Amino acid sequence: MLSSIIWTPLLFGLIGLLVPKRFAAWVAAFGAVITLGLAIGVLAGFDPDGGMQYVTDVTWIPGLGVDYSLGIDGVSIFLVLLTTVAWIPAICFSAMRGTERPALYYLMLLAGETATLGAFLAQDLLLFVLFFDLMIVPFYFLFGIWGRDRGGENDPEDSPGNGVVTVQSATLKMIVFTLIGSLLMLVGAIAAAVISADGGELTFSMQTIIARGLPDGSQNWIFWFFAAAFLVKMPAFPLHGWMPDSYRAAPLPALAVFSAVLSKVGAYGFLRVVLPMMPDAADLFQTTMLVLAVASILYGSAMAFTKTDLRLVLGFSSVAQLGFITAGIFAFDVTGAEGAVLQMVNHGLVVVPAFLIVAMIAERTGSTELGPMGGLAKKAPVFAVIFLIVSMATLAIPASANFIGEFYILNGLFQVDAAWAIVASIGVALAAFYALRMYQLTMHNPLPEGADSREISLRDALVLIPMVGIIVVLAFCPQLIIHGSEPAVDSAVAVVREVAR
Amino acid sequence: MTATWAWLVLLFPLLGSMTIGLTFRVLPERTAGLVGIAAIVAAFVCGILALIGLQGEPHESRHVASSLWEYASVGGFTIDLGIYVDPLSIFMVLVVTGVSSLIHIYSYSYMKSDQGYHRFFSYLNFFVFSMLVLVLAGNFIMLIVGWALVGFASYALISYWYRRNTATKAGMKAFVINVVGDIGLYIAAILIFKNLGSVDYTAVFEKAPEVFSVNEWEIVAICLCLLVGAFAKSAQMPFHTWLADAMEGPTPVSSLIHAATMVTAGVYLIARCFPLFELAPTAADIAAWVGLATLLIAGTIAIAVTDLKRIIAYSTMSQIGYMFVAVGIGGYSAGMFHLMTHAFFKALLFMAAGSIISAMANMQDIDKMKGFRKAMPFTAAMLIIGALALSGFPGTSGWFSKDEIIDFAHFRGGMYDWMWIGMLIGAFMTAIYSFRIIFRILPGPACKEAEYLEQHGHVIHGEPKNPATGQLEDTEVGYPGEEHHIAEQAGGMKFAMGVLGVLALIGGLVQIPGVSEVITHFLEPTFEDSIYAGMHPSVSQAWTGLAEGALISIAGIATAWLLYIKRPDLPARFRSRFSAVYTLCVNKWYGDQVIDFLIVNPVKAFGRFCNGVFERGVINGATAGVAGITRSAGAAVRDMQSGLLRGYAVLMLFGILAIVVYFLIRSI
Amino acid sequence: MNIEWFLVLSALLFTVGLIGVIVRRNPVVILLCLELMLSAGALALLAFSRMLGNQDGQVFVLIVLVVAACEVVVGLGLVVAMYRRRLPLDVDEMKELKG
Amino acid sequence: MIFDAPTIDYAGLSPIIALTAGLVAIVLAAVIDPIKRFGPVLALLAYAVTAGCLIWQWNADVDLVAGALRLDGLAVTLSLLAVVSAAVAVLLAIGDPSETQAGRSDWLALLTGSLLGMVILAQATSMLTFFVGLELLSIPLYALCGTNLRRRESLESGLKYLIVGSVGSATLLYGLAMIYGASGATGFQAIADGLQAGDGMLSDSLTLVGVGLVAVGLAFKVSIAPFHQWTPDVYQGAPTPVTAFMAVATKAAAFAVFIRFFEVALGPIADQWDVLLAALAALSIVVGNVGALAQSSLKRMLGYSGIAQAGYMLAGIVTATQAGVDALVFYLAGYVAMNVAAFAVVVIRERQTGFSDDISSLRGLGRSKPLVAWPLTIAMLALAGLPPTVGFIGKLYLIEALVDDDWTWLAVMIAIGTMISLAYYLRVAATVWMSPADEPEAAAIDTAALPPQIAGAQVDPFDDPHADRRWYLLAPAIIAAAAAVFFGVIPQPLVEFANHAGNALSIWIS
Repeated sequence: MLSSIIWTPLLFGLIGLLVPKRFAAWVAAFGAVITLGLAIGVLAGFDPDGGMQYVTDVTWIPGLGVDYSLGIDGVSIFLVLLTTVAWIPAICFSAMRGTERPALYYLMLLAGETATLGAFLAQDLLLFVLFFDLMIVPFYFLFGIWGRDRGGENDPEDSPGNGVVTVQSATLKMIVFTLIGSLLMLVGAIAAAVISADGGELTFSMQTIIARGLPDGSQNWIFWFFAAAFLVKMPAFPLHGWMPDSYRAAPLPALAVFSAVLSKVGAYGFLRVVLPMMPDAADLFQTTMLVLAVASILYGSAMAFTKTDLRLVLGFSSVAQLGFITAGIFAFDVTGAEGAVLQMVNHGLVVVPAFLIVAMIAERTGSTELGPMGGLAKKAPVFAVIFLIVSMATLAIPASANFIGEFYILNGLFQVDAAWAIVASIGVALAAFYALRMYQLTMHNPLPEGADSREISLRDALVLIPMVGIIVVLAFCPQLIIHGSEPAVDSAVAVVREVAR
Repeated sequence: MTATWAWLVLLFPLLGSMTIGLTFRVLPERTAGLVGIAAIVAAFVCGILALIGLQGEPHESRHVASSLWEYASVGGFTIDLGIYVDPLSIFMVLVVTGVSSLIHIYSYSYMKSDQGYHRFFSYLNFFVFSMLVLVLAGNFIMLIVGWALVGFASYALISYWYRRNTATKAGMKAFVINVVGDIGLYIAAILIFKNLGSVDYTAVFEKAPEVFSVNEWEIVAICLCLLVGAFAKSAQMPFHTWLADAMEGPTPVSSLIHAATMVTAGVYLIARCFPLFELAPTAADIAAWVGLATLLIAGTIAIAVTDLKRIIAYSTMSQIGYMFVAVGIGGYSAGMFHLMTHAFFKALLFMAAGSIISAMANMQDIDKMKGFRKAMPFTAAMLIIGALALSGFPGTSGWFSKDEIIDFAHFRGGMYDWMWIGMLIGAFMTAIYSFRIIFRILPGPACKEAEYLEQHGHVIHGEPKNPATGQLEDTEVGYPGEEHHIAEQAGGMKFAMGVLGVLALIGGLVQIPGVSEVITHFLEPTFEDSIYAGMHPSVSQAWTGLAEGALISIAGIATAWLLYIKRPDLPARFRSRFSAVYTLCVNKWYGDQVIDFLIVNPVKAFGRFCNGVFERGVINGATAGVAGITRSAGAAVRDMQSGLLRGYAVLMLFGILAIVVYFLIRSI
Repeated sequence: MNIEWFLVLSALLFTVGLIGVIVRRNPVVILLCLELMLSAGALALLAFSRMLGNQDGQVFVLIVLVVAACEVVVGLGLVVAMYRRRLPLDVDEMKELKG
Repeated sequence: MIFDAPTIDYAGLSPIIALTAGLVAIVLAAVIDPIKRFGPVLALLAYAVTAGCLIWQWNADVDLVAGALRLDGLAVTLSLLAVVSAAVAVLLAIGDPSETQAGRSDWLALLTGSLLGMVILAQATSMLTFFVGLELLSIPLYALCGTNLRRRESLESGLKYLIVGSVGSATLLYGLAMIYGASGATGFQAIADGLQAGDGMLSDSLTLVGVGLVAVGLAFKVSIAPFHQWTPDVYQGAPTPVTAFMAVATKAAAFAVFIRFFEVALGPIADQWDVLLAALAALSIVVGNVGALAQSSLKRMLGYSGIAQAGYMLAGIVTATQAGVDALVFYLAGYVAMNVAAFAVVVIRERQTGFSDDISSLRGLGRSKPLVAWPLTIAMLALAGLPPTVGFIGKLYLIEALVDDDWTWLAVMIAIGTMISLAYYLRVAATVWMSPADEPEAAAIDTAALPPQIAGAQVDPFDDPHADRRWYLLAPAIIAAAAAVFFGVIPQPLVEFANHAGNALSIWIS
């Protein structure tokens, strides 16, 4: 069942190649919807306390002890759902706008979905590393072929202050950064398997490696190899060098799913791999990781409210949100970890519509530069209300599920030390500032001549409404997600908690 | 039954807000207004029914807690969507729904010409809904939810005319300060859960005395965090700067949010959590002292400022200061009584001011307003009633409620006597600035707007200017309509102001010391296990206090008469002699500048530093550095490849020598 | 005469050949020096074969001689081809391929 | 005296016999005019027969020619790789100017001769066959490099390769002499026994110097770091089919003898030379990857990448374990697939655009000719070691073998080398997909842009605008790219292929 979820998108992507140009988009959309249907089928049969379910285990390379084993549990089920939900609006949005070479575009987009789903469902360490690497390749081509050079005088859209970005240099920087991390992770993964086997039968399955345990000495360096890969992917504060350029050059629908879902694989990796497998190292480096997390929060927020390009404002706000999630995970408390999982889903749900709205704004004002923008709400009340809900969810207003996530993270942090929670809560105040600034500078203030504030078209509304609807429904009862994921998250964090105490 | 009525109280405003919001293209303007009013009136009726239901309960079990479903629960930290109905919350529900239904009627005709009519009523209903959530919340998380939704609604309504830069900036300032307050509540809720294991009111208030000893640092920390939230919401001293700018919103908004309901949320919070504050007397005293400081400072500013709405705003701030002192020193029922009466006369004052401002074609500067007595008799009468009640003129509701607080402070004695004296000075100042408005606007020769109104019978058509900046504005969506309406010509406004005028006058009779202490008895079940339950001044002390209050208010009115009618040159002379003090007060004690200097500018500088120096220097520098190194190494290897065959042979020779030497060393 | 002297001679031959390849510029002379280096190897083989008493070394030397001859043939063939294409017969001129 | 002829094991020798017969047939075909055009068919036929014999002898494990040759798993697998690359070289050479100028059958004869040398080298288990095989492999290649007589660089590359190659083999010979002196035998197994029984100080320093020199000789052949300088020049100068053959087949055969000599003959003193080989491997990973960064000519870049990949493969030998050998052979097989795809596309683009092998010949390829663009992109992704391809599994196999034998620092070196390699491999993919084709596709060959012609020669038949539709050029590219992805997704058959090689040495190494 899980294999069908992983490979359906790719299958439809390939079918899209054969179908005439015009239908490629709708074949892709149909494929994404089917994947969502399968995911909901899995959710229906899912029992929160059942631990690892729907397990499929087929030997893939016996020579190396690598087997194609999949499984889903509380931690990954809602992230899988988030992935399948997030891809549909992106595909529909680009279907409506039409792209050059559509067949290849949708093949790459769906291949990205396949790889991400694979990463969430893989229970074999090496399969996880493989899908982790595979995720970046389609987006490398998506950003490279359909992205655009930015900045400089020939680009009317961009303010000179932001500097020139060529698509090739941006995508190269992105893929080199990400793959440096994942190559280190490959070495770390193999070392983990080999050391934990120590003479015994070599296997990469996560459960066995966790059961066998790793000696302290090697845990430390393997921890940092994994942490490097995940921190680059998020991106976390010191390793986000690649993010500004690639966010400015990328096409917005692809960027929406990239920023919403791929960054979650990094955080998911900490929960699934690092915490259970290297508890001692995690406990030893807890303070460093918390410092990095809080630094990401403050740095991300500071950048978010100074940047003038909307894409970068959203990008750095994701850095801040991911900082919260990492802080939640490394608080080693069940409320913190559960808050982190809830926040992962919420952030994903918020970022996809946010980027699509930025795309719509760019169509209305000609550029994503905040400076010359304003007053779009004049003749577009529905568009303004949708953007209002999304930006309120971004700053985690207490009526939203984001608030519950962030509140539990702060509660988890508080158990570690009150100081962490207080510094992180500065991030909450800054979040209010940058989210509102983003909303005001685009929607309010007088309307400049260049921009026209036309109402959201019905088709665009149909793309956004489902996601915003889910945000509102979750706002009323976040317990849906918490109930499903708590037992699994608790067991993931339990190992480290014992060591930490 | 009371629980279902309470849920209905919540449901109606939400339904009203949703229907107006979603059907804004279909529903004509008039019906939208009516739907809004109907929703709030329905809530008020349900509030009454809940009150009746509650009174039916026996004395000691006069509180009901009910919850719909479990909102979220992780590892013991369970939050359910629950409400808690008891006399205090019903009292607040009635005050909120009562005053806001009157304000809805007022704004039904006041906002007629504005293009965002639907949006206004939808936000207004949403505001009342969130205020009711705050008041009826059953646990601290629901309190936070209500708290933040009220903050959001106030942001939405302050920047209602959103295409005005000044309005959006004011909205942003209000919202961010509000979020800072929310964070105070977050940390308080976390601390409460950490020590008491639950966030429900009933559980927390029962376990608190067992877990904490008096003035233990944990409980003081909790109370201080709660106070941070209270100060931010009620615009008390350190967090007060947003209230003056909040006057950018339409006048009904100022009267509803920034006079009657939202700013009193802080007072309600302290009253609700009195068991915690009684365990942490230092925190309660801090609340009282801050209340006193705000009271005095706001009073001085109100005397100096010339913008009509800002004078009333600062007067609100000082009256809220009174309430903070009251709940800070334990006079809960006195505080709540003053909250109620203040809601009546302050809303009335704002409405009257609104009517005058629309007569002045949106000009708010009182120096330009003269002689409206003849042009607008009804508004003038209402203005006078409001001013009388505000300054505590004997007989009016303000007299009873304010002096009850002052007596209680005097009754408590000891250090609270200082507060008693401070409050007396405050009362004197209140009388001065409230009658400064009356004597500057009503008497004397009619200014050109008033004259125009007398002759033509309708408001002058000045081109719409932004009161704060004076720039010209168009009247499209997001800007105030061409003109608004004065009470004389709008039935809705007249009705609302009339009702409030009556309430302002006779409101005090509810709580005549020794005769009818209705409020104290009504609130008794809530505060029965408070340490101050039994303590209140004897009837004779109360009446002597009332007499002192009357004397002070009459003295204040007399000085105002002296300054602004008899010897109008005196204020100018004072201004020149005490110029330092005057400039301090006119610039609102440099509150904005201090906050900017301490918090806003450093944060912005940190942002610029990160963006400029750090991002370009360190992050891009590092990546460019690494790329540069590899590229230069590449160039080095390429240059080594000289193409000269003999060069290769040399390198091979060195290679062979190196290996041979290596092995020779190893073999020794 | 014990083995060391032969080894010293073959080492000498080898280094002379190698230095010759580095110093000289004319490809024909370089081919000559290559022959020298190969013969150094052959000499060493012969010396060891005589020391060890078995004939494997000598068989190996025969093969080495054959191989050395083939190399020179191809080398000279290339030199003639370059000469006929009127390319300068100087190793330092051959730096078209670099970088 | 009865003189009994030595028993010849024909079955064991069948591959060599088949190949020699093919060689003779090709040489004779040159004489008979009508058959001349069928040269390539004849060559392919010969290679097919040889491959058939190799597969027929798949499970053989026998000493031939009195211990001089040994047909076992290792020899069979790596010879197969060499034969496949030779077949590809023949296909790519059809219509290539160097082939026409040097006369088709002579060119093919040299190629087959070199292939014969490789097959012998793969089976060599004694110094003699080792040296003969190596020379038989190298000398035809020197000539082949110079076959494009009209272009000055080809001659230059041929001569350079010859001179530096001969220095290498002379050093190798000298080293072998030393080892012969120390161990007293020429057969690998005998050397191993000799070394174990080695006595006294003399043999110790003598052997080590010998080992050093042999290591130099082999390092040169496989283009390992300090001895790599000839590779970029010769790869760029030589005609592309020859470069393709050289890049892939020489490495296969050279690594075969590298494994056999170091694991079998010098097995007992493994702890002496493994650190040296590790250092050489690390050096060549750095030099190869960093050198390739600043290249604009594709063949030169692939040359540097060959140096780096040789460094990765050398790491397989350092561990001196069966897993190491399996990893090396697996990586080698993957390497064949990746490079064949890359070189095939270079040949196609070389003939279509006037830019010879410059990277700008690939501009806008993705948009105009996806059928050619995809194999090159897959090859680049595979060389960079990205997941869906055989490169990823190969690196994984290597890193696992290294970490298992606790050479973790070398594994990290491989990871770092791959990180640097991303920059130039993906730059090619970027030029193919992301840059607009700024000049018209079928560019008229402006002779000025061509490398300098030798005075008086007519213009090369270089311009073939429909090169991308030639089946014999496109087929290798597509098949190789498909193999790179297929073995990336289902690596099990290739893993068994590699294990077969590893098990062959089970006697000597654990």
